[in-house]
Amino acid sequence: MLEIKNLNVHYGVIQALKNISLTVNNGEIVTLIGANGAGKTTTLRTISGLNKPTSGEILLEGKEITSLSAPQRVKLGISQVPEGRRIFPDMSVLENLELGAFLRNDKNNIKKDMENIYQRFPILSDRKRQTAGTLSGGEQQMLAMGRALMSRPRILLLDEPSMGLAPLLVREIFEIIKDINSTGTTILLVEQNASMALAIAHRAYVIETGTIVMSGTGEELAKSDEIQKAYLGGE
Amino acid sequence: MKALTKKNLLILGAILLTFTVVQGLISVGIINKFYEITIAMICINIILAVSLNLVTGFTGQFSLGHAGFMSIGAYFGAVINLQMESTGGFLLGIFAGALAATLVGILIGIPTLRLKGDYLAIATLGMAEIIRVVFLNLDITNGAAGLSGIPRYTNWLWLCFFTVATVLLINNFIKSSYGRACISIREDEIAAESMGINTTKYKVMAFAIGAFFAGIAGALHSSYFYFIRPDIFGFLKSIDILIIVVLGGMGSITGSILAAILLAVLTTYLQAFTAVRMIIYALLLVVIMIFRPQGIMGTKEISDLFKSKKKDERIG
Amino acid sequence: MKKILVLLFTLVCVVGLVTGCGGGAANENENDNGDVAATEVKIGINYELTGNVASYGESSVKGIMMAFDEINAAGGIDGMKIVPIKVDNKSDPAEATSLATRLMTQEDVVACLGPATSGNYMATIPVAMGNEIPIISASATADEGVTVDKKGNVNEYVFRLCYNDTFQGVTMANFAANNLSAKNAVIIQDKSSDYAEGLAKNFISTFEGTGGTIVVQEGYVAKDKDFNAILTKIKGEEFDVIFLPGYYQEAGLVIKQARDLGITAPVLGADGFDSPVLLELAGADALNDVYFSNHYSSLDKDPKVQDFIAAYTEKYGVEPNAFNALGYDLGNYIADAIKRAGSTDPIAVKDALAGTENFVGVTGSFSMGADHNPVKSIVVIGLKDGVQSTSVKVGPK
Amino acid sequence: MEQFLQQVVNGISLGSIYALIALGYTMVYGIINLINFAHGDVYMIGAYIGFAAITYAKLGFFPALVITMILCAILGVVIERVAYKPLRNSTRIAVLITAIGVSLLLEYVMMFFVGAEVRSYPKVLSGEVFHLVGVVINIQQIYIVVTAIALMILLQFIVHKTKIGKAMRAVSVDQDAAQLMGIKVDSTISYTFAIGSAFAGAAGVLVGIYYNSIDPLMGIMPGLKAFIAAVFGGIGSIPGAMIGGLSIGIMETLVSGYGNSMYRDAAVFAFLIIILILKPTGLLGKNTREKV
Amino acid sequence: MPLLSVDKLTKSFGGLTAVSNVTMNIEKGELVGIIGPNGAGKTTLFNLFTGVYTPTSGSIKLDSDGEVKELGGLKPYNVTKAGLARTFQNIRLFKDLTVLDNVRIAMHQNIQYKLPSAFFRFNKFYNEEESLREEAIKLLDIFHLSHKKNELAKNLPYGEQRHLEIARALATKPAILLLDEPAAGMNPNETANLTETIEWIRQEFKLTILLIEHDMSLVMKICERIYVLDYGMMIASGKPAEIRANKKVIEAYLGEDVSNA
Repeated sequence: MLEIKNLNVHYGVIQALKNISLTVNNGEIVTLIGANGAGKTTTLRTISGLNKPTSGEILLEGKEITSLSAPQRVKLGISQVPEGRRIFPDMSVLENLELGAFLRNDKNNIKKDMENIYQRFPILSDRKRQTAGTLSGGEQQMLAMGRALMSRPRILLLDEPSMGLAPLLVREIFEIIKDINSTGTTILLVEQNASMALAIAHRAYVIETGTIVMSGTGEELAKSDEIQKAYLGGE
Repeated sequence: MKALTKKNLLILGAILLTFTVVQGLISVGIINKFYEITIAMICINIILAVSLNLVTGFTGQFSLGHAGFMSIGAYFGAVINLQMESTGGFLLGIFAGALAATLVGILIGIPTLRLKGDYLAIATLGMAEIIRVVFLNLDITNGAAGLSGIPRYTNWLWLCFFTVATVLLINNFIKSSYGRACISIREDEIAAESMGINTTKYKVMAFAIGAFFAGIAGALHSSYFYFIRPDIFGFLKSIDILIIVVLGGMGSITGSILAAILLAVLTTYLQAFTAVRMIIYALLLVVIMIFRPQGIMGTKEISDLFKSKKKDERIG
Repeated sequence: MKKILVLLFTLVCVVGLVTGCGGGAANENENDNGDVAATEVKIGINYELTGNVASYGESSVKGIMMAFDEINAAGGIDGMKIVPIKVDNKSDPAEATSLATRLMTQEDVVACLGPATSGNYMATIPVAMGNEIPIISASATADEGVTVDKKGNVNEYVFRLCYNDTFQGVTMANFAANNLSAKNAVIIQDKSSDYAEGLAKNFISTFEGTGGTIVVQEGYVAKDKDFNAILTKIKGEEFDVIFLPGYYQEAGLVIKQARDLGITAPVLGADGFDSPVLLELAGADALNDVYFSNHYSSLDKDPKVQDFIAAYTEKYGVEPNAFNALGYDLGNYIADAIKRAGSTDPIAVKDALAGTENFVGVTGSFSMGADHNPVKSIVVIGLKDGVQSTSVKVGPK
Repeated sequence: MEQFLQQVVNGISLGSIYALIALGYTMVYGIINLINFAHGDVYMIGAYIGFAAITYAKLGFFPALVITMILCAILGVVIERVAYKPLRNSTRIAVLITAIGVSLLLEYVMMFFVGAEVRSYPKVLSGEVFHLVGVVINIQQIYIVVTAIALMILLQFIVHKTKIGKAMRAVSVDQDAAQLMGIKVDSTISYTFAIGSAFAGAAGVLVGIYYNSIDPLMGIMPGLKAFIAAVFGGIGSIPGAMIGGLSIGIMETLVSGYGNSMYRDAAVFAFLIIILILKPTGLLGKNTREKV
Repeated sequence: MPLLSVDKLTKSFGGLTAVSNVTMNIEKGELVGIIGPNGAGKTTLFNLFTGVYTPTSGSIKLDSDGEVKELGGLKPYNVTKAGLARTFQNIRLFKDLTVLDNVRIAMHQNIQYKLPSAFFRFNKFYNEEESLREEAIKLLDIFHLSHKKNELAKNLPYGEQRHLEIARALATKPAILLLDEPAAGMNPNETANLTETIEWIRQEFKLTILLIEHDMSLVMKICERIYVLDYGMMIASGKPAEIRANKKVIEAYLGEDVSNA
């Protein structure tokens, strides 16, 4: 579904991504794990069009989208839940969700989707009229995900959904991710909570200082020594 | 004496040479009175631009009120000069003006420099406007009618002296540890504070030094152009100075000097196109900013250009 | 790519502007030829064409150019064409100094006209004195520091065609006290203008001398549009007359807003009122009981006045104001002086200017006084429904 | 008391105009953090467009107002596209200087074409005067206040109820996140300029009619005051701009009416500085904290 | 008394409590790590220590040679003067300045010459600037950066930027060094290198070091003690081995599933 070939990204003179290639197949959950600053977020931002690559290709269902703008990519079905959630704090929950459907004109379906989102995240339904900035961290994460789903994405890019959340909430969020995936949405998940991410991912890539150093199924990687060492500090 | 390095002697020589050559050309009349005025404008603008550059370009504090400090110097200079028509009075006026401007700079700086970016800009603009309104309503400044008949003591000797002094002193300051502290505020205020730098103190210091030299420029101005009134130090004047700084490159002293010269030459040339000169000037401003937003020199100095060239050659 | 478009666009604009409007400049260069000096006479025009007081400069220059065009069309001054060299001092005194120097040292002008406002004019006085080239202004009215320096010496090369602020201020104060029997006056003055400042000062001292009282003194600055606040404030006071030293741009609005608020007291002003724009701004209804001092009245049956008004209206499509008329006289006056001097030597011209006797102009006939101020009479004009209905002539001091 | 009420009426009329101009400032600043110095000049151009529409095309008040708003909107978009967009990634000071350049350009192009002389406005509204408990109210004042309020309500509607309004709000908070919603940042910025400029144009026409006097440099001071109003109200906040505009208007009349009119501008600036020092983000502005 | 004692420190922004009731003690010479998931309040804690934020309640006391100083609420530059220096999570070098200037700026607080010397370049100025320069280069040498002293900081590779930031912090002559994710963005080699450097400077400068880190290999290897923060609260503290075995920690930070696996 999504294919990235030899992607290079620079910030000024610093090269953030070095020849990254990865694929996400239809219906999969693929996770990209790595330390802070390894280039996970940059990868996602380049896929969604917020960063421009120096070289390389991004293909969506075989179609080259490298030169498209971020809004055009949204239209094609790429939706990103950015790191730190980035909800619009001064707007109400409802308005945030409406913005998620910004490019859509099918009013009835939007309404239906909104109902679905409220079902999936009942708390959002209760807080419909509240300004989003007053929500708790977990609620904001749910709102950000709901908002992204409002564009009816074919592939959902999630950037550190567990960040700053209490363990209980993290588990809940991961359940929701699994659930979203089960209804047919492909997911590319960036996480530093490697164990949780590997547990739900079909496949995984490990990124280190801008380079993919390992890939495999979630289970394989979870058991690998390197991962244990890097993330759990085992000797 | 470490001050007597070869480099410094060279600079001193160059200054003396420039002074003598220009003085010679003036006395034999090759530089006529009109070009003399252009030179005076250039010198005054250099002082203004370099001093504003210290505040805006090096310390990163966006000020739109430089003309306010200039007007303080101008009025102190004029009032004293009108009372004491002598070179002594002239010099006294300059230093009184510069000190008064410094004092006002400190008074204004302490509360307003807590503001950042555009807010600071608008606050400094407001301060300059308040200064202007005060001058407009004072008796000693003769209100809107302004002060006329100010004796002209400003000449090439003094212009050269004060311009060179301004450039050298500000350059010395910037290249000292104090100057580096100021620059670090521009680069990253939070990091600077974490490195033990009292940012408020250095912002006010830069502001006060900038005001001091702007005061000198103002006093030189009033003693050269015979006549001052409050509205010539309005916010458009502040913007004129800012334009020189930005055009030359924020954080480049040689850039400010070059831009001051360039703009003076440009306005002199444009004087022939009476009807459209402001239009052309405005267009040029927009175009230059679109094509070279960092100004002529960026943050580089002329000496840097030579250095980097040499390095390139070595690599090649 | 976009940047290149912007650049091209700009280039086209600049080239267009320079070629389209730089015609004057090109001619100037052609005329720089020294040999042809005998057939032409260069006169500097140093006025405020941009900046705060551009409208006064622009108006003056229109009048001057009209005079020069007429003279050149009639064959010039003794066969010499007048070549005006027009520069814009941006309403900035330093720029005025610089340009005066440029005109006198680079362009070799015989004399310089302008600037229009006293401050800018004063800034050029040392230049004229230093270069021994006469300067004349038709509208620099400041009492001190213009034609006579602070020590009381006459500035040899400095002249003006208008009376100073004292004359107008005193005249209007007397008019208020004698003709309108006013006891209490309110002053609303343009605080940003030296002209208004001078008028106010003289009005106050004379009016108080007649036993009158100044009830309130309010100020505004040029380009203000809203005077309701100060008018509302003075509405609550007892007064017989409002003295409004300033220019028509604001005076028109002050009068309109005053009348709208129900203030009916007579309004007095000076020659700064004289412009058709005053009527446009204030409206005919508001312009009753408005009196101002001026150089001439359009009621004047003198054919010179009527011809000028007709010719000016034809040339520029609008009726002339005081600046236009003074500019016109200024153009004719300098031409007359050069003719009488019989030479383009600035010193000879200066002497001719100083020796002027009974020059007949639109703005009145005058002789040049020993202090280089014109000796001429003043007219106090009364408006009824916006139209000049009365005029009282007051002789020179 | 009557006098005070009268002063308040005067202040509200003046303040409505500041508020209309301030709205454009606040919107543009909110979205791209630019003090659009040319905004005051768009207001001036608006006054001239209205002048032309009424004088030469013989239009009435409302058609002239609408045409002015449309043309000013276009002007605003052109300014943004030509002068500001190429500088999207430059330093703020470079953009600011560009804005000053555009401002000078508009002023002097106008001066070149129409001259520096003030012009009086053709009469399209009667100057009839009401007396209400001793307070004099001009019909034109009513028009100004009503038009201003109507436009502000319209703006509130646009910003809160329409798609483009939501896009504007989203872009002003977080450009990246807005893009992820499928919002085109560039066109949203253009819309913002269009709306802000249209409002400035409307203010220009209203001023022309009310004060009956326009000139090419008329935009400088009101532009500055309106910016102060925007900062005072909390830049980026639409209700803030309205409150700021009205406050500055009323404050000016009160300083003139009860203090010294010569210190009116100084008082406004002093007040602004005090507000900035006490509450750096203005009355309704939000605090943004730099991440460390 | 410990060198740094933190007592019931709390910081809330609006309704959100970012750091809640944190108490910790750092002895002189210790190397202590603070771990916890992203958003757990670690950086906020550093910002409280260094004066960027003012505590809502609680105290931070520094014992400098028997003299106890309250750091809470001090301005950052006063905290630095008191002897705390830091690096930043997302590198905050003076990017457009040279490597040398970055270090020299940090040395400014110890400068002796006065303003007139700066303006007129009296001998004092030359002497002191010379020794300042030498000292700065000596420091850069330690980090193998002296050959790049005239490069702009932004042109250094990432790893060297991290090193430079530490060098800059050391230039303020601190008693305690706070490192905010020093290994972020480094590859294992670089991280290993950094680990050695940290150990070495600790010996060489007799420093007390407090570090936030995600890279467990680094934390577990060099830290003598570890505090674990979650949701703004301190949930555990102890030796690396203890932490690794702590159930709460595993649950919050390492993830439950893996610990079961």
